[in-house]
Amino acid sequence: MSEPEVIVGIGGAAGDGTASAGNTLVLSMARQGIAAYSYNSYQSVIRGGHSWLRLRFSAKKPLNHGDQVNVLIALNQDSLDRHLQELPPGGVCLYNGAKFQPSYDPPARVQLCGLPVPDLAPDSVRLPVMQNTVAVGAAVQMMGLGFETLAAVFETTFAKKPAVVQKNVEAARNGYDYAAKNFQPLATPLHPTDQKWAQSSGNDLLAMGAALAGCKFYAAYPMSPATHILEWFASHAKRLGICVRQVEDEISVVGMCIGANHMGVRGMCATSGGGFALMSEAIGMAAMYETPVVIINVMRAGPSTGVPTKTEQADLNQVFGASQGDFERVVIAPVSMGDCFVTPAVAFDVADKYQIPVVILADLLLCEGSETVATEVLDVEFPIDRGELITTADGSPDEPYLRYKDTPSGISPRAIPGLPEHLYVSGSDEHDEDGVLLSDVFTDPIRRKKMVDKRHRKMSTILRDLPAPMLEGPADAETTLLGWGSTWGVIKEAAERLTAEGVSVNHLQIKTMIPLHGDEIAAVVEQSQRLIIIENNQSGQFARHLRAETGIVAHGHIRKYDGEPFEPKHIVSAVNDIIGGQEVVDVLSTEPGFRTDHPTGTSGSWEGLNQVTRPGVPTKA
Amino acid sequence: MSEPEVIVGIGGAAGDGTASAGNTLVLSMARQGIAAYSYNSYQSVIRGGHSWLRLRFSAKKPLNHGDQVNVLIALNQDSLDRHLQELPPGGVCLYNGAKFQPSYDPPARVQLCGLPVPDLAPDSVRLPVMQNTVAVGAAVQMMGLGFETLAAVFETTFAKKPAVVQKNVEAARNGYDYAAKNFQPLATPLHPTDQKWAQSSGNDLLAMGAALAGCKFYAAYPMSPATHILEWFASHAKRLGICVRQVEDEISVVGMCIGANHMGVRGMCATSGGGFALMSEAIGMAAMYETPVVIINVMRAGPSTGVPTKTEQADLNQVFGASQGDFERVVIAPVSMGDCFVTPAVAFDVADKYQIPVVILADLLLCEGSETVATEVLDVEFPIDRGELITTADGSPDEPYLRYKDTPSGISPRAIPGLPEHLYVSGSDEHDEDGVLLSDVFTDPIRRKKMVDKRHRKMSTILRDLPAPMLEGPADAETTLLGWGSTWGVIKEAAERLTAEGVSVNHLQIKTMIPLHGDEIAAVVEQSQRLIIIENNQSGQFARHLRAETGIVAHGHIRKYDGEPFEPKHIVSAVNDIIGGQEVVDVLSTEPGFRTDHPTGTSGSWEGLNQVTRPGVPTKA
Amino acid sequence: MTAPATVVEVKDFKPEVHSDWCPGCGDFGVLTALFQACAQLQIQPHNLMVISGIGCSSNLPGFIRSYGAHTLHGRLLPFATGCKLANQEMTIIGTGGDGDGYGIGLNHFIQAMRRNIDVTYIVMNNEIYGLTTGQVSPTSETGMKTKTSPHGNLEGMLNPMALALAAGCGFVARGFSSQIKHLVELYKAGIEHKGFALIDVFSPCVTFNKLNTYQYFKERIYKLEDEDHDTGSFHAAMDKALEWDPKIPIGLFYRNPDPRPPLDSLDPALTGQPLVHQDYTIDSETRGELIREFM
Amino acid sequence: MTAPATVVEVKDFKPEVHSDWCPGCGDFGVLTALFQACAQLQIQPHNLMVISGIGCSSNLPGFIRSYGAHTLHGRLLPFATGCKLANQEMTIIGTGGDGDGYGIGLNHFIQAMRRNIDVTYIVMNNEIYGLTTGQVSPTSETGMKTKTSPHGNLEGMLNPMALALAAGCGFVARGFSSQIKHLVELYKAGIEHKGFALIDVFSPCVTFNKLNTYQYFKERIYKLEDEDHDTGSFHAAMDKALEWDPKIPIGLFYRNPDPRPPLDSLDPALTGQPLVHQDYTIDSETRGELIREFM
Ligand SMILES: Cc1ncc(C[n+]2csc(CCOP(=O)(O)OP(=O)(O)O)c2C)c(N)n1
Ligand SMILES: Cc1ncc(C[n+]2csc(CCOP(=O)(O)OP(=O)(O)O)c2C)c(N)n1
Ligand code: SF4
Ligand code: SF4
Ligand SMILES: [Mg+2]
Ligand SMILES: [Mg+2]
Repeated sequence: MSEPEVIVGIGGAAGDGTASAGNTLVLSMARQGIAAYSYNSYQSVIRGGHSWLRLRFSAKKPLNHGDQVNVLIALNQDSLDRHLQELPPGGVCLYNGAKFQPSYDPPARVQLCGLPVPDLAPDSVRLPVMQNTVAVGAAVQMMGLGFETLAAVFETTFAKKPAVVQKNVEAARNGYDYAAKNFQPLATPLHPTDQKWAQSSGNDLLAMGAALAGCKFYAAYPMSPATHILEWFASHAKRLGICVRQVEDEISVVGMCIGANHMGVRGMCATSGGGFALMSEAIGMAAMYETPVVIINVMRAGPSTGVPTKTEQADLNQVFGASQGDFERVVIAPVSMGDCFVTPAVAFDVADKYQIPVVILADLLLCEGSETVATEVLDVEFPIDRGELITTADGSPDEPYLRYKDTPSGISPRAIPGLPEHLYVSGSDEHDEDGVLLSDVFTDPIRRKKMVDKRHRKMSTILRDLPAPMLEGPADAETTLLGWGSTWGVIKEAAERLTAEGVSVNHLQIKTMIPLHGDEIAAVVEQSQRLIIIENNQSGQFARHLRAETGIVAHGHIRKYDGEPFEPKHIVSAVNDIIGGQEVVDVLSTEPGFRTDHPTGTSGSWEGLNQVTRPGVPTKA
Repeated sequence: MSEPEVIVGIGGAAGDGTASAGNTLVLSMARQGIAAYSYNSYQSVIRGGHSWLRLRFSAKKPLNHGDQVNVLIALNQDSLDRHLQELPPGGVCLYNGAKFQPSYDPPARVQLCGLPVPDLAPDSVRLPVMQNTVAVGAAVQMMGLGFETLAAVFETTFAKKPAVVQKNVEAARNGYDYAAKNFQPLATPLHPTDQKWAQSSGNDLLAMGAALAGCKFYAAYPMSPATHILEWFASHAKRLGICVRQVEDEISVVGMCIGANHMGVRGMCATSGGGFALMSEAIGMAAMYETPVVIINVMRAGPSTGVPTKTEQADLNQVFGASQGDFERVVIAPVSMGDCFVTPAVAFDVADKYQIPVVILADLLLCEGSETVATEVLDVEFPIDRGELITTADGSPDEPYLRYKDTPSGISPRAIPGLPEHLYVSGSDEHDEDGVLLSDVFTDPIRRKKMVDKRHRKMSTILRDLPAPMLEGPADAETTLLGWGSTWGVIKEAAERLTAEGVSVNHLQIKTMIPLHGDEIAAVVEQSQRLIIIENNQSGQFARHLRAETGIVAHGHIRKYDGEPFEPKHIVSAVNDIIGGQEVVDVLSTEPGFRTDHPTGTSGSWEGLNQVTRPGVPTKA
Repeated sequence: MTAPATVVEVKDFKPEVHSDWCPGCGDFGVLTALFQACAQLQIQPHNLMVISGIGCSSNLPGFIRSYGAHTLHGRLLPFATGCKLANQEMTIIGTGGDGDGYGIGLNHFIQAMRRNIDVTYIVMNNEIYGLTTGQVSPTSETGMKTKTSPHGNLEGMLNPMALALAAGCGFVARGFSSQIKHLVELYKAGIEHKGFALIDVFSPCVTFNKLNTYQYFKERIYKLEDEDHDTGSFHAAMDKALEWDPKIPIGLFYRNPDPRPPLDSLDPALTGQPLVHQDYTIDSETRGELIREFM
Repeated sequence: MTAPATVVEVKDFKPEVHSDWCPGCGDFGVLTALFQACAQLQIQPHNLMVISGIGCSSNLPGFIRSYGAHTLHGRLLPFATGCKLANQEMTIIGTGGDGDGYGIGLNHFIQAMRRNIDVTYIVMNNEIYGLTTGQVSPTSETGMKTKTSPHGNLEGMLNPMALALAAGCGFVARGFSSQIKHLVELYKAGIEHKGFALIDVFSPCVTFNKLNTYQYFKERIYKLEDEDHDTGSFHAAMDKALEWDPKIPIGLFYRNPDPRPPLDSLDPALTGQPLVHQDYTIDSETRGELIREFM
């Protein structure tokens, strides 16, 4: 990490404006070519409680929220008390000195920067959020950046309210100037670059990516952490000509979505685990109809309602098994927010080409977190491949149209309803090539088997159309770190650090979960001496899946299921533990130090709890 | 098979009375100490179509419906045409000679027994089902049995209608006498024994077994093939004091059932795959509440509505993955109809003791088929173990009651609501030991992990309380045949035949599906040189599960997914194929012979289709 | 659409597959009336999509020559809604049973009416679960004995007419499957009604319902058309909806004189062409705007 | 039951956990009124079970000292039904939101009324999805702008009062969360009503619903108790149910003068003792009879 970076933590209660302060900061950075990654630990209340937003800035694009903040912006007393202790030497703590005071001595070499907010922003008496603006101004100054871009951000944010712009610019300016006069800047200032960055969340990118991939129908029922996809669609529906409906439940959502797809329109829906459970019955119907459909499951910590504002990767079993019987499905787990943007296009193409349900398995970390994405990544025109879709019919076809024709590829050309001479009925019952139900004849083992085989045959070629696992680092490294989905960025950084420390590792990240590129994975694993699987769940759902599909058993497992995402340090140290002989390391986030007795703080003690070692992985086969 | 046996096939349209003719026959056999097994291939219509009921009789209890009928009772022309060709030398074909005539020559040495029904039962002109009675009378005679027991069966069946009894007895008598005079009896007659047999289906036995295990609440929504469980409960509700409700959908069913269990009442529900999909969300809730619940999933051929009247074992993935997140569940697959009777007691005890959801994974074959069960098997009092359940409270407890207390076993004593001093709220959100939601505090990685670990810890001892795999045959056999659930009887017979043919096999049947007795299975497999997994599905869901849990990869797979169940001959020949070097043998039922062009018959030709060989199993790890 | 408009006759809707209902089942009449209504309205089979749930009644789409879908038990309306929104030029008819629509599917039923999706929904109400062989239904009468209510149904009988009115449905009608001509008129009016139209049809299950037989209905039903019934009055309709024994009205209960426009006419994305015929690419200028929202 | 009957006060229902609603949220009033009603009725906390779905409003069981369950979104009524049938001696109160009960849970709502299960159901109707931060609800007014209806809600507004009446509910009432005394009376009457009782409560979401504010209701509501309203008349109740702007009635709309008995009093298995206190072993004679049925 030669490129300088800053990790800002903004703490406050829900309603204190952490998110908008963060947003202002990110936008002003992004416009100067500095990349950002943000993650917000928040709780499931609308007002009050505690919200802890971490923003990592660097000209080298950060791929996760990092290990430790070095600039704390405390918006209330509670945040000051909780987080001051976490700052490293050289760190900075900004707070409204007129309102709050630290309750204990800061760690060594931490700069306490109390801001006289009422002096710098007289409005703050009426409008407490002005303290945020002052602090943001100060932070920008201490990071070594100019003031102009920040001022411009207020102009865009409050475009329709010049008075508000002016007040904010003033307050920020005063904070900026006050910091210049009174505080030490950070030791490693940030430098503007020429890169153009767009700041957005996985949810926004999934939505926009789908729209660019031709999605014309979106139905949903609100459910965190997938709700913002619906909100993006709703707010762009009119402009983009997309039919967007919020309906009575997820059963209706998926039914409508399959209906729209059945008529020839690309339709998508998104939900989280509980809503996906309700959708499961219909997924089997889509498979039986051979009607494409794209469903997003944004995972959160389960089981059941679980911890709705926390992240986890524990719905793989659910999406694998959803709905009764044997049938074909595809599951793709995007590996970064940028990847969220391209995944819907892949999903729609595969769904259309193979006429099967496709699930995008994302998670809270990706979807509610945000990062800067290079604008050129987003400014693409996806080539749209709808497969063997019959959309026009002139005159009579040569032979009678059979919707479920038994072809060598298993794919039967699909006519959209509305065309003359292509009438058919799709049934959720088993049917023959013409769609006539088999349950209505006595018993027809031969046709039944033919149809199952036809549908299954489609899977024989599908892996080619799906993203293969990505190996990074030397092919002949001693240890392979294997992750899936959202953990790519954090594992990548951990691998780089381990390499820098002289540990020989490479990194394989899986995006296509079902079916699995077993041969490609096996080829990588064979080259290395040690396989470590890293996942954000308790039972090792991917480890089990990998073993089921390939027989591969890892030597070590790094797991986390406490609601919080991995940080690079967790992985670095757990990998070392495993190299040292441990089998399963359960990583646990906790706030460090001496004030765990804080009434609103996390319970229990830090000592020994950061990483828990667990024996009893599956025995090697 | 030294004990003589007869396999009767009764063919007719829905509404022709195949079922009641079969029932009369089975009851009259059972009352003479002759055991029976029946399987009905029927189609999803209420009237018309074709229904093909096979009944296998022997003093040695038959465990499946066998390979080939030797007595055909054809109730209509269609059945005569379809099935006459199937009879072996020495076989018998009974039909109403006044109405139908064979359309082709019978196979060699098959006795054509046209019955002059109008002469033998003058009523048959008005009441066509009288032909069935005549045929049953004739069949009983030809099997070498006396008439009295049959007459007595009519007396019970029509207990309230003496006139009907008399007519049926007369018609049966005439058929009996006519056969004695005009037809050759079967070469190997059946002999009465002293065993007392009860005839019932897996559905009835699941219901009765649950009632005897203390089930006081049953809710359901009708769904084949599980509907009869509801019907048994409904018709016994008043007498047994069980609250039985049919409600609006499966979501409501499972919700009510969890509610009743939560209050301390043993409650159960049953459905098939599609209904189970709808229940999945709530299963996670039961797990989070740590409220016991027993759910039966009676599998039928899928995916989706599939083939509602056909059997399959393809819902293992669904029950394994149902509902989001990582949580504990148990899945038990009864291996025979008799086993259906004892399984609910095991399920309830385990559910109560470990406070988790338990799924009984049965299938159409077991649940809609019927067999005779020795009465002493049914006449038992299950010892009921409700685990750490607090049902009374006098005075204040010593320390405040914590519903989710973190104990060494992971099991927290459960107070039923209604007791003073034990107030608690159960939440589907993650919560602390006292039930307070964790999502309502900022982030609490430590408590979160503690609760996940507490729940998971319960699994460390649970295998002891669950039925271990059953090995039959020599431990050192060369080949192990491994099946799960309903295939026990047919594999057992195939193994016996193979052994008789000199092939060295043993047989391991799995009943506890989740968790898996991996060590016990591995110990058996290690002893043998070849493992063959037999399952009634396309993808080998159990083979995958076994590999995932133990790493074991079988050498051969026998699969069937055409809707019809295995017959012993299928397995015998497929095992030989695998010993001969094949990897996957897909067994296909079809009607043999030369009349596959029959307009109502199965399509396609028999040639080469009986068993299909498929390469491409998972590569050995 | 692209096909030349040819004159459509009843025979054009008759498929090769034979219906598998029990002889005498009320559903035959429901189907026959549908053939006639579609022919009389000159709907081209390829512009018609018939969508059902699961049940005896729900087998209907297999017995009419048109596009069709046989969805899941209780789920025909969500699917039909998706179809209509994707291509509002198709005539969409929903067909199902009382269990399907008023039992497991009831939420979708109420919300579809509130949403006013332009679907004609024909419910073959036999007051029983037919396909699963005779269990109690939400519309079974209180006290009725069935396989699953052997001592009599303890629950109240669901009133689809009253619920439809309360849910804001703009077209509420009831027919009887043996009065085909009457049914044809109701269907035609329902299909032509812009918005959700409910046509509940007494369609006796001769095999399992021994209470609500043809005879039962013949003794009780009378036609609203023969009375001085004001089909534009919500109150009059609600009064009629509450009538049951000894007299049961059939006919058009209610047609909103000032109907809300159907959803497909309100959704801004559907104006002009149906979605399925719209271009789905987004031009580079719009793309640029979308990206700038993130900057 | 085993505990000595002590005098119950409001404080007995107040738990240590503090409610996490936004300051000013209507749900506070709903909770306060519940404390008072339960105290006035002298319900022992351990004989009370409060069951909710998921939503801001559904957090309520965590804020009252009694038994409780916080089920799944939309699923409180099935769970509550199971609880009541298992132990009819407990007082069961359902609490949830409009999305929970009239959106995803609507089928259970209608069927529970038809089934007449003895549960008092309090819906905190804020005409919005609160917990998920401000999306359109089935009870949102047509035209209302929300995050997911940025150009105005295109759908009809669901009328829970009219639906409850049409579904045969025997007790239909509506309150306003800032009129606590009035609410307490409605709760008490609802809890004492034998059978399903609906109490829909306007409970403003101060954070996300900028239309249906306290002010909005204050300008419009009037009490039926102040009018000459006949609570025994279905027709009068239906008329009142249809009223909205400019005047909105609150109070008791309907109490069936001849109510159907609740389900738990009809089910033969529940006569005498609650299921949970019944012996669950089956004697050997009965066992013998069951076996003989198979012979
Ligand atoms: C999720 C689900 N649950 C249950 C069933 C079983 N099932 C099929 S049809 C039916 C009810 C049929 O009744 P109705 O809708 O009134 O139609 P009818 O057969 O009477 O025409 C049921 C319960 C199913 N297919 N899916
Ligand atoms: C199956 C499922 N879908 C969606 C959600 C997300 N969700 C939680 S609360 C809620 C709606 C809340 O609205 P309402 O019931 O009106 O309660 P309020 O918050 O307004 O009090 C939704 C959609 C969920 N928990 N489960
Ligand atoms: S069972 Fe009833 S509803 Fe079904 S086809 Fe037969 S008569 Fe019709
Ligand atoms: S968001 Fe609305 S409903 Fe939820 S607590 Fe706040 S004010 Fe109440
Ligand atoms: Mg019906
Ligand atoms: Mg609400």
